[in-house]
Amino acid sequence: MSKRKEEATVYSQEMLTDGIYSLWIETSMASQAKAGQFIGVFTGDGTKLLARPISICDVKSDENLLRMVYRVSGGGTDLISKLKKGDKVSVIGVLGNGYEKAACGYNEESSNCELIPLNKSLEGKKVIVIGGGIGIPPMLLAAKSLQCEKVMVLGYANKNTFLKDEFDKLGQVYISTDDGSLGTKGTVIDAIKENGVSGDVIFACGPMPMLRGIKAYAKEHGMKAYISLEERMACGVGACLGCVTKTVNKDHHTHVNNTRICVEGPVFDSEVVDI
Amino acid sequence: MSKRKEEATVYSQEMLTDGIYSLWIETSMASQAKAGQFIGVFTGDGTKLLARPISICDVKSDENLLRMVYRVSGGGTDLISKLKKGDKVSVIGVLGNGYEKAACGYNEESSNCELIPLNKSLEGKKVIVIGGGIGIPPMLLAAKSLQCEKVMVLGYANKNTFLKDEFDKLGQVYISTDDGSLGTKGTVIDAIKENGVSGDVIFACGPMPMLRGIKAYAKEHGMKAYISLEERMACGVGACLGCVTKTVNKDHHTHVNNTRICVEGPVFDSEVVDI
Amino acid sequence: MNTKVTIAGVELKNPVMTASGTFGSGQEFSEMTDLNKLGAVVTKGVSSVPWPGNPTPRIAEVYGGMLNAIGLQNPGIDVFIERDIPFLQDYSCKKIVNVCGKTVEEYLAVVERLNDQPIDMMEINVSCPNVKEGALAFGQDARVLEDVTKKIKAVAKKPIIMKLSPNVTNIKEMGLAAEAGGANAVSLINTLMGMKIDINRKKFVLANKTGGFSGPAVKPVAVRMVYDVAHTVKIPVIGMGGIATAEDAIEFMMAGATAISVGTMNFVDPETTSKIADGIEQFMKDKGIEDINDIIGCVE
Amino acid sequence: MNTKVTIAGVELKNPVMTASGTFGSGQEFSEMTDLNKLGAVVTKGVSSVPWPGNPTPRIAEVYGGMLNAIGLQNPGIDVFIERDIPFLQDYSCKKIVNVCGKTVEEYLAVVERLNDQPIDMMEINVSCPNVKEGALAFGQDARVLEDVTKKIKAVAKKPIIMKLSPNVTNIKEMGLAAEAGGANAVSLINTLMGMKIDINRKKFVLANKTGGFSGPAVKPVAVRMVYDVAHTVKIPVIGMGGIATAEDAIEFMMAGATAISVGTMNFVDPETTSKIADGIEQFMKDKGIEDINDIIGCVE
Ligand SMILES: Cc1cc2nc3c(=O)[nH]c(=O)nc-3n(C[C@H](O)[C@H](O)[C@H](O)COP(=O)(O)OP(=O)(O)OC[C@H]3O[C@@H](n4cnc5c(N)ncnc54)[C@H](O)[C@@H]3O)c2cc1C
Ligand SMILES: Cc1cc2nc3c(=O)[nH]c(=O)nc-3n(C[C@H](O)[C@H](O)[C@H](O)COP(=O)(O)OP(=O)(O)OC[C@H]3O[C@@H](n4cnc5c(N)ncnc54)[C@H](O)[C@@H]3O)c2cc1C
Ligand SMILES: Cc1cc2nc3c(=O)[nH]c(=O)nc-3n(C[C@H](O)[C@H](O)[C@H](O)COP(=O)(O)O)c2cc1C
Ligand SMILES: Cc1cc2nc3c(=O)[nH]c(=O)nc-3n(C[C@H](O)[C@H](O)[C@H](O)COP(=O)(O)O)c2cc1C
Ligand code: FES
Ligand code: FES
Repeated sequence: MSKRKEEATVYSQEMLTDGIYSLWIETSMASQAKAGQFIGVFTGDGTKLLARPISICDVKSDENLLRMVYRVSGGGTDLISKLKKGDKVSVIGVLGNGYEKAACGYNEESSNCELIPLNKSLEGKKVIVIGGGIGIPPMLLAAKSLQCEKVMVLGYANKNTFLKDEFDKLGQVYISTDDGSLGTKGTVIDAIKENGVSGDVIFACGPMPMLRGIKAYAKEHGMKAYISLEERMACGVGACLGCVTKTVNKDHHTHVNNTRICVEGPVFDSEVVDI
Repeated sequence: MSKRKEEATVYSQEMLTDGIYSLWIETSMASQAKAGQFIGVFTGDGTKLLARPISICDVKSDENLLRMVYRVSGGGTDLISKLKKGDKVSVIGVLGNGYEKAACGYNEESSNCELIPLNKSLEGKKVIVIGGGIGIPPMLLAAKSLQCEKVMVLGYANKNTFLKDEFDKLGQVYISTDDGSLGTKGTVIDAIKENGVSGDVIFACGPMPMLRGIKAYAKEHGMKAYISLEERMACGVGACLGCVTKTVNKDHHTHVNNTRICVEGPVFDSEVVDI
Repeated sequence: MNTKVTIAGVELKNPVMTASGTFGSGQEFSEMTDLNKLGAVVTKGVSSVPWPGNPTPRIAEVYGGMLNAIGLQNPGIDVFIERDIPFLQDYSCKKIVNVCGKTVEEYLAVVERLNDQPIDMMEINVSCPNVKEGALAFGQDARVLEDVTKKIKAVAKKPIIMKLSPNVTNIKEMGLAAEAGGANAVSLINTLMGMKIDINRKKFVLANKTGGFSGPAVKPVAVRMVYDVAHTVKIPVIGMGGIATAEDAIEFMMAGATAISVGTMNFVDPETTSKIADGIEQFMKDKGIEDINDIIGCVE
Repeated sequence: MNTKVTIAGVELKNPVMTASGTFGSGQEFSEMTDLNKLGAVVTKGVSSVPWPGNPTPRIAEVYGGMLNAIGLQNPGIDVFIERDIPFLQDYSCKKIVNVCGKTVEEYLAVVERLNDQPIDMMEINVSCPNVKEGALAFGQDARVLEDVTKKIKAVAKKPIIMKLSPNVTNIKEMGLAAEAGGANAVSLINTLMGMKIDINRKKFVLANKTGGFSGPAVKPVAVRMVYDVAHTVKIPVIGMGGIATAEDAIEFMMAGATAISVGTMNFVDPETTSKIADGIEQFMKDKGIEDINDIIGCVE
């Protein structure tokens, strides 16, 4: 499971909907990648030096293929969106803990528990898989990885959805849209309520307000929620302390209630973080 | 004759000999370009912002084609050497005076004489066209432009010559090489002496020691020599005063015996500059 | 939509200016970009007598920018008045003349000559890192700066902009000193002191060893200093240092600059200034901003 | 061929070190690059008690570099001694611990705790622009710097490197002050103060408003300062600021640095340091340089 920087090869790139791209790359990292982990993608431009953290959306381990789905939101992702089949792209990874480690409380450095395989720890449970906006992509691999019962709730801005077909194949999908043009008008929580969705555990990724809502919802319903956070990153490997999030208790690294999203996260037990 | 920045299209690129490239670009500047003038070539890399001054080696005005022959000597020329047919490349030009203006003493700003067409002013004269090293390329267009009698003397490092065939088509060519592997062993001056080359006017471009030698030779033989100088440039259009060379008399711009190579040059009457 | 800004009573049609020393006297770039689209042209520094400048090489390229050690080569105030000022009269942009000197007397001599010329303001360069005497020394000591400013203001009949050096511990202090001396505005940043070594030849790339560092690479330092000064003094601040795009220009204005100057990027794209002027208007349109003055210092 | 350099009696197998704060305690990068190839690892700054650092966002990317406003988050000297120092014992590189504090007493407390630890040197950070008290203030006033250095030297049992801030008018003066205070070496540059504004949100990108600017973009400033200090003081100088390649490292050494540190570029390529170590050897081979010490300060 060692991290490394590697030159990957672009396998394919396509635009899914306006400004949202799907990029498959060939990399030896594919076989290690787990749902909820991410990689750092370099732009190759000397004026934009830092890696762009992008979640792993899907993998085909046997073909060494790894997929990212991302939104062009600035100069770096714009450059990445110009990559074509056969182009080289430098990536660093695999980064972060992923849902599996988060869900069993495993922590790479403190190692205060053993890593329990995700599907073992979730046996007999039902997971609500929630994605909002550009937080939807990592939930695809999460949903695919789950062998237990699951239901998916996806929140889009409007009816220009992406990846929806692929989620549909995995089970029941409920949709919310900000403008009501598809599914429930409102948030993913609104969709959960409207459709009477229930479950034992939540896996989620999305914008901060959504995650706050999920944290509150999980608490109210006595559920566990594992949520994936974002922060600006420099190193991606825990060295720069750029990417911290506040924690309820002392973090094990610095003991100051500030834990690193790139190493101890990005997926956290919602009760652990103070968001 | 206005200067401008333009996006040109690469028409062809080939390596002539180790590290020396020939690049044809399609640009509207081609029809204005005169022997001894140069253009600024941008790298397209935000970490290498300044234009690389490269002499015009040849033109095909009717096809809007302009040719540069250059040596990869650093990061910028290395990037330029990677350009392929159809690629876009930003250029600024046409820059500098060229042999024609220099030879008639014409000066864009002071305009203290009228621009006499080169071949009119040289009627009945014989020109020794001298190029040394990477100073050889601009002499091709110079030689081609001359309708009067001419003889060419080219100095290479060794027998790995470039452009020699093309010069051969234009008249008598004498060669010198540093290592003696072809032609006269030594400098272009050695080749001139060895071959008893004579003429009325010298047109030259090459490294500073060669130009100093030519200046001395011309003085000794009572000849006029027009030599092309190099200096680091930022603007290329006379605004930054980065690229000056010392002059014997007060220069017309600043009145301090420092004239701008990018505007008043790069071609100077060897008696005017204090090199 | 209003894009006009006012500095010391001088109204600029837009906040886009050229940075001294990068645009000649305006003439050199006039065939490549439309001077009438500019808020103001700031000319190359002019001294009381012609200055030859430094030996070459004077230019070095660095990552995302450049070093220069021109050393203020200029034809002196006589030629400047005779040749360069008349040229600019044909254009509607404001005219700001940058003044340099080795002694206070030299500054004063130039300022007096410029007093009755058809120009709008004078910018005093007390911050050039490329000349041994005067210049930078005046700009690195707050008391000296205040004193020079006072003496210049005592003779100047046009608004005075003091151009500050970034090579100081405390830029706020320098802004306050210029203000205390009576400056009508300050401009910053001049170049950072930099060096480049050619490792293959074991030699400095610049004959002068050190040079002034400018270009996109310096922008974060410049924005910080413009913010610091603009939030300290009451006089207008003119911001510069690495501006390449309308977004950069707006960043400086949000940091507190009333106007901005483009330097190094003129060399990379002669139309940078006019693209920035257009880009600012587009930004205002997109965001529904009616008056450009609402942008100035609006960062929270 | 000799690539060893010596600083204050400590022999480094090569001049390549990591810059404090960019390499954690060494552990974070240890699976990505071989610590045994390094001359020394310099750890993240450590204070007497745990520090939480600044609010997020703490990172902003800028043209050719980055801004950081970490604010020296660190677990304090207790955890550091218990966890981080032991980790490094398995490696043959030298160990340099970077020390930070808000008061002189806090620095002294950490230095005393480190005195009997298996480390080689201490680097004193008096130049961090991201904490309000102490730190930078100590590094921007020559008299204060000399005084702090003296007090630290009075208790330190390991060689002391004073890390200088580039945010000063006169870097030579600061080098001399550290030397006068008894420092065994100086290192520079720490980060330049910078700022970035998100113009769409009219907000500072960093929660702390300003941040420390580092990366390739700052190199010309760093080389100039290293040259100035190395040609002023007699103690060794450790150079850093934007180093990305072996050529950059050699440039700093030619300017006068005895050793060099790589900071920001570790984030861009974790193997930067080891590539630099190899690249320096290659350069020496190509140029027939027998002893790396012949490169130090050789620029003419
Ligand atoms: C763990 C993690 C996983 C992510 N997964 C995805 C994903 O699967 N798909 C997707 O579209 N986006 C994802 N993001 C967000 C993505 O990293 C940013 O959109 C991207 O970095 C923006 O880069 P840019 O150059 O286009 O924008 P710019 O604004 O030009 O970037 C400037 C700098 O800010 C950083 N930055 C800007 N926005 C963000 C952000 N939201 N989060 C972190 N850094 C940011 C950039 O990395 C860069 O360093 C993820 C972020 C994190 C932290
Ligand atoms: C008027 C003129 C005409 C020229 N014509 C030719 C030509 O036809 N063919 C050719 O091969 N070369 C020519 N040169 C030299 C050419 O400009 C440089 O080799 C080139 O700029 C090097 O760029 P680089 O990025 O590869 O090198 P780097 O060393 O990485 O460049 C760094 C900086 O230094 C400048 N620089 C480096 N060497 C020179 C130099 N010798 N002259 C001026 N600037 C330099 C670069 O432009 C750049 O700004 C000419 C130079 C001038 C002034
Ligand atoms: C080649 C060059 C020459 C300069 N000459 C002057 C000058 O004469 N007077 C002056 O006040 N500033 C001079 N400067 C500084 C610029 O006006 C400006 O302050 C600085 O370059 C920062 O802006 P930039 O990053 O946009 O270039 C010069 C800069 C360059 C690059
Ligand atoms: C994220 C980050 C954290 C840093 N933390 C420290 C620190 O704790 N102590 C310190 O002395 N310098 C710190 N620095 C400064 C670096 O050690 C170095 O001086 C500076 O970054 C310049 O080198 P570079 O351009 O190679 O990054 C930090 C720099 C960065 C980028
Ligand atoms: S990005 Fe550096 S610690 Fe997380
Ligand atoms: S390159 Fe600017 S004056 Fe010649």
